[in-house]
Amino acid sequence: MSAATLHLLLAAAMFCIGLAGALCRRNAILVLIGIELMLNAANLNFLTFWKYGPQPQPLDGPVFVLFSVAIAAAEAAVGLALIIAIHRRYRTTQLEEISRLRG
Amino acid sequence: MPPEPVLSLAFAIVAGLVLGGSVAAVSCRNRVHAGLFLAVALVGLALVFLRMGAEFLGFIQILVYVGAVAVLIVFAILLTRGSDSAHERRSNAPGIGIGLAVLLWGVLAWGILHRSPGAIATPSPPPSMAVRDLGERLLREELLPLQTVGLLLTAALIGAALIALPEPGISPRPSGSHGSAGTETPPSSPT
Amino acid sequence: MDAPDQIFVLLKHAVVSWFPTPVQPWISAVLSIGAILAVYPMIFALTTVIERKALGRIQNRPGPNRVGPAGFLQFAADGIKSLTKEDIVPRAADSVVHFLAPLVVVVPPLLALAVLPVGRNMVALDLPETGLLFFLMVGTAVELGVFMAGWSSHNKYSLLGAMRAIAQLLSYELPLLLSTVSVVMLTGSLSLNAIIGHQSEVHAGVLLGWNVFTPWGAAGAVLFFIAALAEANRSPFDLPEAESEIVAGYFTEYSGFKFALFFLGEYLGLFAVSGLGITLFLGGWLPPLTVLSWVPSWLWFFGKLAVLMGIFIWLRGTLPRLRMDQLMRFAWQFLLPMSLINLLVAALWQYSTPWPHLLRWLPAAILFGIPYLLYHRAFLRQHPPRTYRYAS
Amino acid sequence: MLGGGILHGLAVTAKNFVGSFTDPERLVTLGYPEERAPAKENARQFPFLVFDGADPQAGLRCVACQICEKECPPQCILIVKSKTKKPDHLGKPQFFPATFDIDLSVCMSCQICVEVCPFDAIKMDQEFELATNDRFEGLLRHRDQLARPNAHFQKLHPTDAAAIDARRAEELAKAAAAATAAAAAPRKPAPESPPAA
Repeated sequence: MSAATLHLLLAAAMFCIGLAGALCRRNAILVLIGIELMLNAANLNFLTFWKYGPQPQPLDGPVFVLFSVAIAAAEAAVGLALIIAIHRRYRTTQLEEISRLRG
Repeated sequence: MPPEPVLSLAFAIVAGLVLGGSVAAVSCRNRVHAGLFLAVALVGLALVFLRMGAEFLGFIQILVYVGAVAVLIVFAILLTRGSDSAHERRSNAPGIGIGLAVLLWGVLAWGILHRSPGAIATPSPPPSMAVRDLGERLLREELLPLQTVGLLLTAALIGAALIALPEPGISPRPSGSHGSAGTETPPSSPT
Repeated sequence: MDAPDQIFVLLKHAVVSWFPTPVQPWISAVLSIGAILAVYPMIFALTTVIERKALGRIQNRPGPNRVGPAGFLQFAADGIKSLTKEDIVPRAADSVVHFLAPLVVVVPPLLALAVLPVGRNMVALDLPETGLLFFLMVGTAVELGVFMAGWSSHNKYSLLGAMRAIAQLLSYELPLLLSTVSVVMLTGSLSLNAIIGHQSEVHAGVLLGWNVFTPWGAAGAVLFFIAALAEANRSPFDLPEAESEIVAGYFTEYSGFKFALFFLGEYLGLFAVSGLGITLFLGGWLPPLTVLSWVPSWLWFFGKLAVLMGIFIWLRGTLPRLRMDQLMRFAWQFLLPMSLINLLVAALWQYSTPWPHLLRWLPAAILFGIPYLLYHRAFLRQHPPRTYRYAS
Repeated sequence: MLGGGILHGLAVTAKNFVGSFTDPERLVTLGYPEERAPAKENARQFPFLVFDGADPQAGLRCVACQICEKECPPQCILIVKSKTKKPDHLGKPQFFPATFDIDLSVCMSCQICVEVCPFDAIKMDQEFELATNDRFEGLLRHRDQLARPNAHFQKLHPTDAAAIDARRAEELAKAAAAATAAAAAPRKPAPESPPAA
């Protein structure tokens, strides 16, 4: 088993843990935590392929990770702002209780 | 640099940090603990990056994720506190989500372990990631994406502030037995 | 010639060379770590005493003068007191997080101090690629520690302190980062040694090119040190631990040695961020004039640190604490725009290198002067001159 | 200008800082156990008993009239009258306190005992370093501990003491004159007025 395989397995495990969290938790912030984990697993994959993969462009992986980090930061900020706005409106962050549009 | 063993103790430790932190982050019933464990997992991931020689990205990872995102998350947890019950109720069917995730991991692991060897088998030694090269790359070839990201961050900053501002027309719904916590708006900051 | 300058470096090499080659890197690391662990806490101890004495003098009282000669052993008495006090953990506290929080507050400043060059060839951990980034990264970890302390104590004052701390630290991190970015922009390197090296060119025969002698450097230094005060929870930005409002803020529920750790962490953070400011703007261990280069370089660094501490103590004795909304408004409406303007000024400075010197200052003066006047007008509109009516 | 107030404040504190070194008027703090502020004449802490002469027993001015005991608002004085009598400074036999206790932990330094004493026997002391480990016995002052020579009183309250001493000397002279007159004249049962009427 190579280092690449290990890192890929780690990234996959992290992604799946994040997925499980995003699927099972009902609190919006905890779902956001799961999504963050999934994003970071993707970052790890980028770096793994940069480090251990064939390299058409020497810095593709890091550049990708850099953009992904920036976007994740924006996503977290907007997501948390949304959650706070929802909380102010509905007094809850439980996703299933925010159901006013349901017929 | 000496050839490192594939499964070194250091890797085991940081991988344990990442996986343990992740599992605890998604399974902890105490929400603040979940946020702190997220920080642990992200620090572990930064250590993985450092081990891979991506010094710059490892530091950026901690700067952004631990310094900003994790802190924002726990801050949001505190701001939205007091309205929900202290611990969230269990999901209706946690088994489905967990099962799906395990299944996915199985498929991915199978794919990773049985990939065609040619895809990765010839790891040419990666060039050391010089920050100067990264900067040159970002500001020459990736200038347009960089500007777009800058625009996105600015938009996110303004948008987050606007979303979190109290709406003038709508008074918050009368809370039940709980006090009105978290009507103050913190300035959200996407780093 | 450079014996006094390099005395510690030579000493370390001498000690290291006694040991067999395989363990030499370890010995070297241990010596460096030991030096950091010995020197900075000692400065911390002295600073606390001098601070109390200076604050006392500002308030026309002598300050601590009992323990030791002129009270200079007060820190020892305080240390013994805090060590022998009972370590109280509230029953409702989250004991694990409560235990970890002081460590998370103390360790990052120590790590940050490791990358600061305190003299020629004197840096414990030289990161040629990412020194500055490492420093900033380590600084952000403190936020989490503060939050952990405040939240785990299960005390409303602690929680309020933690919330204030997070809002404050996040807000002031932006001007701090942006004012360092201007330096990185003009140096072209994240290495702290390279930044100091960049400031060593000689102007007008005698004056060294400290960044603070340029328009963007001067403005950047002011912005940086304001933000640094806030990042270090120093007065007038000590809202997270405002004694008169929320007891001791996030460390209300800490006693004994853990309390001392918070105290230590706060001062170490202040030293670290001041040291960074010295490195970025005040020429690090460089002397201001070439004729003064016979003074050992490490003496310059610690001398500058002492001067900065004096100024911080002076500010603490002068300025009242801000209100939370003033704090936020100051960060987002003044510091942040000004540091963005500073980036522009730095860029203009870089591209106006061939211009005559006075002409280069002109755009900076305009770019800073106009917003300053606008702020002044806005301030006067919001706060017209007060008239006082006294009971006659 | 914006920020000018900060500079102004810095100037003020700097002036104070430097002034505390150069101007002794500014730094008024005394290093207490070594340096002491001179006692104010009218300062008072707790009462003591005045005696004349060298012997605290013989010279005690108190005649155990118990007025102070009755007047004391917190009731911190305990007086037990003696069975026998001893001559006072005029030679007249008077009772004296067999027991005179003041509980300093109860006393509130109101000085009423001093005001009401017709014999100038109880006065206020200025001793304030009374800390003790024993809050019962340590703060309970007995007659012999309370007795202080008149010289002590003269030192503490010179104006007051001079007036009292003058009056007492006058009384003594009057009494002496009366005694010589009585010795010269045929013996008359002229009752002497109380000394401090």
